[in-house]
Amino acid sequence: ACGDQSGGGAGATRDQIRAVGSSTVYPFATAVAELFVQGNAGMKSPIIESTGTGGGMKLFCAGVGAQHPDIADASRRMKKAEFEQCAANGVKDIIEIQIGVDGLAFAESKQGPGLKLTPKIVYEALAANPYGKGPNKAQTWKDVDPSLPAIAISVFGPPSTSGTRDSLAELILEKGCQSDEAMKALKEKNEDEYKATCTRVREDGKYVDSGENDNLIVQKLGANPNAVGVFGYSFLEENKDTLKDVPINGVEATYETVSTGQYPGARPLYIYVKKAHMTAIPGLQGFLNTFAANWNPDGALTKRGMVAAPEDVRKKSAETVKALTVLDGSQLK
Amino acid sequence: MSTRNPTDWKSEAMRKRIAGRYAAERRFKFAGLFAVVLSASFLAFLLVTMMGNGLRGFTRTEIALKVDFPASPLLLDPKAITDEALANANLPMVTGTVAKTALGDKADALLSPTAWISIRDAIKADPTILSRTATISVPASTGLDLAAKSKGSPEMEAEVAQLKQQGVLSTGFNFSFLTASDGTDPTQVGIWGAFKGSLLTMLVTLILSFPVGVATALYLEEYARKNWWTDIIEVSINNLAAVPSIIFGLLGLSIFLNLAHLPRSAALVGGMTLALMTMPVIVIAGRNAIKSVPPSIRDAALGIGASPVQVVFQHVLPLALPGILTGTIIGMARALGETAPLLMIGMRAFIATPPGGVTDPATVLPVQIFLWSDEVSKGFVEKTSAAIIVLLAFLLAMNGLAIYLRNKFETRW
Amino acid sequence: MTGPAILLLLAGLGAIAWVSARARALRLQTAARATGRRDAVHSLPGYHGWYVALWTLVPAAIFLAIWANVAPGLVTQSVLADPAAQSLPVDAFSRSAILGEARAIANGSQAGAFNPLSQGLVEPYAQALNKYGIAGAVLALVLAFAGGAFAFTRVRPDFRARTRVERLVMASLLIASLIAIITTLGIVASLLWESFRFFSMVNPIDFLFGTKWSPQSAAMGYGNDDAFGAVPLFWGTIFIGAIIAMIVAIPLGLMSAIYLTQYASPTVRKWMKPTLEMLAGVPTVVYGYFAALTIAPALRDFAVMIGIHGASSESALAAGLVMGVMIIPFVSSMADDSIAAVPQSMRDGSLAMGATTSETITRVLIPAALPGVVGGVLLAVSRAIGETMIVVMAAGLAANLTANPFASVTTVTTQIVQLLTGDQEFDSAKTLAAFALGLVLFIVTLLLNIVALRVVKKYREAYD
Amino acid sequence: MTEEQTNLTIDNPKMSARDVKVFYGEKQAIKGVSIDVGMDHVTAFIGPSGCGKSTFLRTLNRMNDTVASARVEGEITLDGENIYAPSMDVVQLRARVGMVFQKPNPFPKSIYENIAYGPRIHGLAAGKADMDVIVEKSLRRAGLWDEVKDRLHDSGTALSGGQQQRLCIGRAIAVEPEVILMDEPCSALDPIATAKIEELIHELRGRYAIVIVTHNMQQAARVSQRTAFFHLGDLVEYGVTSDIFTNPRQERTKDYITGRYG
Amino acid sequence: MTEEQTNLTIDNPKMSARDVKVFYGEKQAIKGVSIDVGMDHVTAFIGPSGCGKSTFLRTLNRMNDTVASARVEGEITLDGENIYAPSMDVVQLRARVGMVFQKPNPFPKSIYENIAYGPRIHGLAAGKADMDVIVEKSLRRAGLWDEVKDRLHDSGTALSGGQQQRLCIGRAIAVEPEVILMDEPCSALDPIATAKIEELIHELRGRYAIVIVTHNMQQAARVSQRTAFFHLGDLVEYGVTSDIFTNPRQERTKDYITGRYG
Ligand SMILES: Nc1ncnc2c1ncn2[C@@H]1O[C@H](COP(=O)(O)OP(=O)(O)OP(=O)(O)O)[C@@H](O)[C@H]1O
Ligand SMILES: Nc1ncnc2c1ncn2[C@@H]1O[C@H](COP(=O)(O)OP(=O)(O)OP(=O)(O)O)[C@@H](O)[C@H]1O
Ligand SMILES: [Mg+2]
Ligand SMILES: [Mg+2]
Ligand SMILES: O=P([O-])([O-])[O-]
Repeated sequence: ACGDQSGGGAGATRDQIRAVGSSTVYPFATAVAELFVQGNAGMKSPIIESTGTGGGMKLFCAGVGAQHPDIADASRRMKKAEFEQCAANGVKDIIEIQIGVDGLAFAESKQGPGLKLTPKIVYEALAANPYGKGPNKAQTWKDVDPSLPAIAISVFGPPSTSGTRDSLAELILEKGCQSDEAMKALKEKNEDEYKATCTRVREDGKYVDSGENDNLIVQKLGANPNAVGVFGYSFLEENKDTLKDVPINGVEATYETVSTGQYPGARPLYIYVKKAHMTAIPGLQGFLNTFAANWNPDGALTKRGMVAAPEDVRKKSAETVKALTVLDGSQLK
Repeated sequence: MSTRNPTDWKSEAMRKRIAGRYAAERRFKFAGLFAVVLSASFLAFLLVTMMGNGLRGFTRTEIALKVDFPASPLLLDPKAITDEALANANLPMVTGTVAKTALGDKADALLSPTAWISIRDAIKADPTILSRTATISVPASTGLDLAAKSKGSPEMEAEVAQLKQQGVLSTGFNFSFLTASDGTDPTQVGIWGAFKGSLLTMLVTLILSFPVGVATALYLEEYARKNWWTDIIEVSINNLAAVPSIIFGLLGLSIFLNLAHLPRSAALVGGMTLALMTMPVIVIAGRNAIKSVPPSIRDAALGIGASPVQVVFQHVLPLALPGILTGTIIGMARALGETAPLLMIGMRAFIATPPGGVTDPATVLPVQIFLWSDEVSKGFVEKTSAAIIVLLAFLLAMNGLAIYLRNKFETRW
Repeated sequence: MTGPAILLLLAGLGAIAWVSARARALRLQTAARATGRRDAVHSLPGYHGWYVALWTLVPAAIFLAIWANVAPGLVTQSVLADPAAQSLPVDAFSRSAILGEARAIANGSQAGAFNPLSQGLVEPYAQALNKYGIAGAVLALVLAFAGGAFAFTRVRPDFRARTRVERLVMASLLIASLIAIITTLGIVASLLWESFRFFSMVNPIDFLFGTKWSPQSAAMGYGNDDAFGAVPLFWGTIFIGAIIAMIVAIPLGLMSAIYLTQYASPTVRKWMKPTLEMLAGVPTVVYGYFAALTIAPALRDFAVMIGIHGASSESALAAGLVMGVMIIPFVSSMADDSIAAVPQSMRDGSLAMGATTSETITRVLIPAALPGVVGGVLLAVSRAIGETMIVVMAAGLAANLTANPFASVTTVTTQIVQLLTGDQEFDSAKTLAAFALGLVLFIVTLLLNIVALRVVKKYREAYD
Repeated sequence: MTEEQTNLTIDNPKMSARDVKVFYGEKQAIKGVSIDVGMDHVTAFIGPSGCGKSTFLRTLNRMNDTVASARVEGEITLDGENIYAPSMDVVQLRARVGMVFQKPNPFPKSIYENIAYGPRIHGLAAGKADMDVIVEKSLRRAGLWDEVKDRLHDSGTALSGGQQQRLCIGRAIAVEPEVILMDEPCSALDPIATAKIEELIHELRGRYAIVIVTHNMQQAARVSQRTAFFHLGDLVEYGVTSDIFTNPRQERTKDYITGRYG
Repeated sequence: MTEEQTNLTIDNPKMSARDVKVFYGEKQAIKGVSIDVGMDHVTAFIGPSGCGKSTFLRTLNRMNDTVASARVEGEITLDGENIYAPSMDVVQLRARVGMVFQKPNPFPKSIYENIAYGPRIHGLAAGKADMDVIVEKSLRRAGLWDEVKDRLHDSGTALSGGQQQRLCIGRAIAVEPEVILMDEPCSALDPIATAKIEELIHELRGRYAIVIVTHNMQQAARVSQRTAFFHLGDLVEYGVTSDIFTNPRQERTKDYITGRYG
């Protein structure tokens, strides 16, 4: 007799698309959502939640049905454990689409000393236990590399709980670590110890966990001219008036270098879609098409500060959208 | 019995002592005044800073764009202007072309990407303009907007100067900020959706937490026998107040979403979760208020044959109401500003349409503020502050009624 | 019949029941009073009205609540029995999506069909909805009538309607107070299982007494040893929330309350009290920015100036100070109310002894108002413990075990939020640690509250 | 009962107490009191300050229930019904056994509302006009009407001490209880007001059972027909007032009423 | 002054009031009273309930300041100093002019702390032992010591009405003020306790100026040497007590003391 919006009955449905996940992909996803509504009169606006990649995966993999999201945004690839969790909950056919690239930028205040870094320097400055030779004693950049000024090391970066921090570890720290041959050997021998040595960040205040708010890091850099900040490339781009780039390996973070992967801190961005929802949720296909129409270099993706993927990747993704090819879990780590 | 003489109040020692007590009294009073002034000046500082940044968020820069409709590549029949026709007319592209003719190659950088919406609305309002040249005010791009209002990039400042010379630039009150919802372009976003979300959420919170909180306080203070059982209830309520809000989010997630299958991101669930969090505050404040009603009042009423329920609802409750309302005010204020538990139940989300009811997806003001504060575009800085001003206005309005009632009920006896 | 209509109808029935029962009671009582025996009449006629109205409404409402949960299932079943349902896909979700759409169209909340299959089901749906809707309405009305009639026959002058109605009031008050218990249990339950899993990975002793908190190590798979020592977090929580913030909030809040109730003119009080209450409502992001960008750098510069080593741009002091400001209203408003409620005769008694106002306040009013003052302080501490945004932005996330207020520390709640909202993994100790932290925090605050309860009981000075 | 006692049987007592003991926590305030209160006469309780008069009075309408530390033993009946029985409706009991407290405790409401409250909750007035009549009559009987008739809507707490006391008397009689317990109703009253209250008591006698606590022997002698003398929690002597005052049987009573005590 | 008045000059008065008017909001409660209070005699204020005795008493140590609606006009001096002068030290004034209120208002503290409160804030005790002496002496003088000596650390609010009243008297005299204002100090007391308080008053006379409000003519006659009769806010007659009671000059006074009033 009463309303039945409780959704408890067998006939639960939803007429809105729901996406959850990465805060990095969020700006692009929202832009796509907006364009989707503009291009499809009568469609309800998709709901994009910013939960972080891991949180999004957890929700995404909880099951198939109206109460579970259709799409997971991710600033890294799905992990094997997550894929298995999905499968366990009946989320079998998952479509993986790479939508673009993000750069992990290093920046300092315009008044800053103009540091020039390499993954090796960053690693030696930030590792908790560089090359497994005992606690990091470097106090200034000069301690790490004599060519650098004697300025106290101070890096504002993502907290250990964030996906962006994983990227920092993977893209920069591990590379710096592997400059040492012994470490490469260690990787083969003892993966755990290798990880600990190569990705663990010092906790003595030189590296400052700064929460998820990148604007705050930008502002803090303004107040601390000698500090270096690590955050999404788009924030560097937007704040060029107060910040300047810290080149890595002599490569500046620019649109081109990130897009081509020449810049070391580039990482791919994905969305994951449940195939089972394609037929049940109105407009889902159209939404994916809108993604595809906007991830080109002149599309909404770049307007929102991200970088378009190389052409071949885009092509492959476009095909996935069309054919709804499902992900083969065995390639995941 | 030994007798003592009257104290010599005029003696030098006594005089000195009293002078000292007066000094202490003055210090104490000054400390009180100082505390009030200091607290108020913190607030004033915050408010002034926010106003400074935020008031600009209520205005926007517009460019008067001359559109020669007959000459434009727009294919629209003035007699059949429907939403669908407008949606299919590819207005964004047409706007781009028109802007290029009017403003030159930099038009893209000068106009908001959503400028075409203004043109669409103009056509909708008066289809006859399709047959002539019309001047339509469209929002400027974020860069231009910033440059026009305060500090922008040098290029944009130059553009501003030039456009001003042409007399096409104007800054006016941004009505769409009060009527629109979340979006991706700072010139186009509005606070209405989040505002409505907060309104609905707070409504649910109030409807649930106030009666339950007051009822609990009454039960514990007036009826429950004082034994271990009431001690347990008391301690667990006090303890609930200390539970981090995100844990209420976890609870809401597992009970309201996973168990009861209520809709995700809905004001209903948000309100219920926040109600759990607000209730202890109301209970604690309420109990204290009830405790401070003198027992002689209860005796008087019981003595003429009032039932315990009548004593409570006709005497104790009215006298305790100011204190209960204080608890409600601070509890609701906290609920209004809360973001963490709402994340767990899906309210930290991009929601571009205002909710129609408590079961529709919604976000709330503090979440909107949080989301905007994390946006890349600098145009969002002033929008964030403007949203904070709206939140404070909401807070004031919400508390206004409670404060009015509190002042009304407050009596000293 | 639609939901609102039936509710309206029931409300109408309730009103009729109230009016007629009240009228009948009044008539009977007038007659009974004439006999002169006082106990011939027990309750006011209004109570009889409520008694009958409640019997009319409550059973029907309970039935409707149950029906609302049962009926959709019945409707769906009868639709599935329809031949048109044979063509539905087997896949459960698509199937329910189509059914849901058909229902939405049938009850008019959606105009057109996205899926062609659902169009065929609209008709059966409309029929089934109608059928069960009417059935529910009829049953509810029957219940309402039956309940009302039963109660109506009991209306007699000496019937104890007031006692019955009050019993219901009492029961609802009791139930309300149980919500707190249920919530508490719910919280414990939602923390317990995951905490248990956490403690099967990490030794509880290490967790409770370890002094190194470094969840990144666990996150990156270098094992759980030496990664989950929660002591620095608890220390940080106490340092920021219970020490620094309270050093700000208690004096400012209490003194403000005292000034406003005892010294300021009523008009000033009327305006200042709500003004200060705004401090509690300013969103924490605002405080966070204020703390991180204005207070923290200033404090660091100050610390460097006076030569303190290890001054960081994220400091416990910055976060604590700003948090203290935020919770001033918790102390000030609750203390204000309690002090204002102390009877005037207590003040008079003290003033007449030649006490100054400040002596009267500190020696008579505050002790008498103690429960309220302590209640406010406890609420304030609770709020401070639960705060995250300010800590993240101004005190950093580094778990240092230090008493240096210029150093960066972090709190339990902050870590819980970071762990729960950051990049989580399903089974890693890192995510589960959030639950364990929550549980331990819960237990610690519980113990503190028990102590506080004892203390207040002991020192309270009850007036009358 | 620890002491030998005058045996005073009353046929058909309105209230009777049997071996009532009251404890405040550990401390025993009433040590086993048995007494009968009838309709036809006013009973006065006298005794030195702190001897338990108020405490005993409060047991008669179960007001001691509201003191957390108080505990009552023994049996008290009203019209033969045990008022401490679980089946007893305490609310109705208190409506039937009205009370005027020792410390005047007006509600922080208007004078009118103070009086009207009782009749309203017991449904004694048929309407506004009826209520006005009740209020006026009660205030008149309490001897307060002339002083407050122009300010019925001022607060009851803004009255003088004696006025508050009379307001509380008016409030108690407004509900027309069967038994009226008055704890020093005239303590704050001048002789004229006192006379009015005594007149009221005379007027009520016969229709109501009345118990009055007083420190004023003359008053006890004037208004009461039975007097009970309490001392240190004991009911030392209970008898016909004239007997007690002229011919007390107990030494302690004699000492007290002749002022030789202490 | 609206009425002709007995002219009673006192040399060297301790306190004197000149044309004092008190208003509660619009309502005038005291209509212009002039009176002198000396050290050598006890002054009694008598008059019907609500006539303004308490109100006037409260003007003498400025306790009316605490009633928001109250407004005082006229001049009152203590040892020749105007107590309403801005330079007046109200704290010292109230310490010098002690007060016992009509409704007992013990602090919600222990009995001991109730008494010790005043001496402590005024620094009258040299130490714990000294304080114990003061507490005992004050309680003894108030006639309460024997009843409470075993429970000095129980709450003052858990006393009987009369005990509370004596506690408040003890509290007031513990600071040894120069003037003592007592508003019906014996209203809740039995004859024996009353006698003790009256004894106390006798004992204090000469060294302290004492004003006592009472409804008990006998008491006024017993303890006072000067009597002031108030009526409807007027000071109708002020004179030597024996004169007033035997030979009142005003018709109203006569009516009142002979009980023929009203
Ligand atoms: N706070 C107040 N506000 C308004 N009117 C008041 C207030 N206090 C007393 N009054 C009025 O002032 C008049 C004098 O009151 P006051 O208390 O002085 O009388 P009193 O002589 O002490 O009487 P009693 O013997 O009954 O105590 C009375 O009419 C009383 O109602
Ligand atoms: N709430 C209480 N808690 C503990 N003891 C109490 C309480 N109330 C009264 N008493 C004690 O019980 C005894 C009897 O008190 P009660 O009030 O009955 O005396 P009373 O005869 O009315 O005296 P009074 O004439 O002074 O009013 C006294 O010793 C008193 O101190
Ligand atoms: Mg008594
Ligand atoms: Mg008086
Ligand atoms: O939100 P993330 O992109 O850091 O997972």
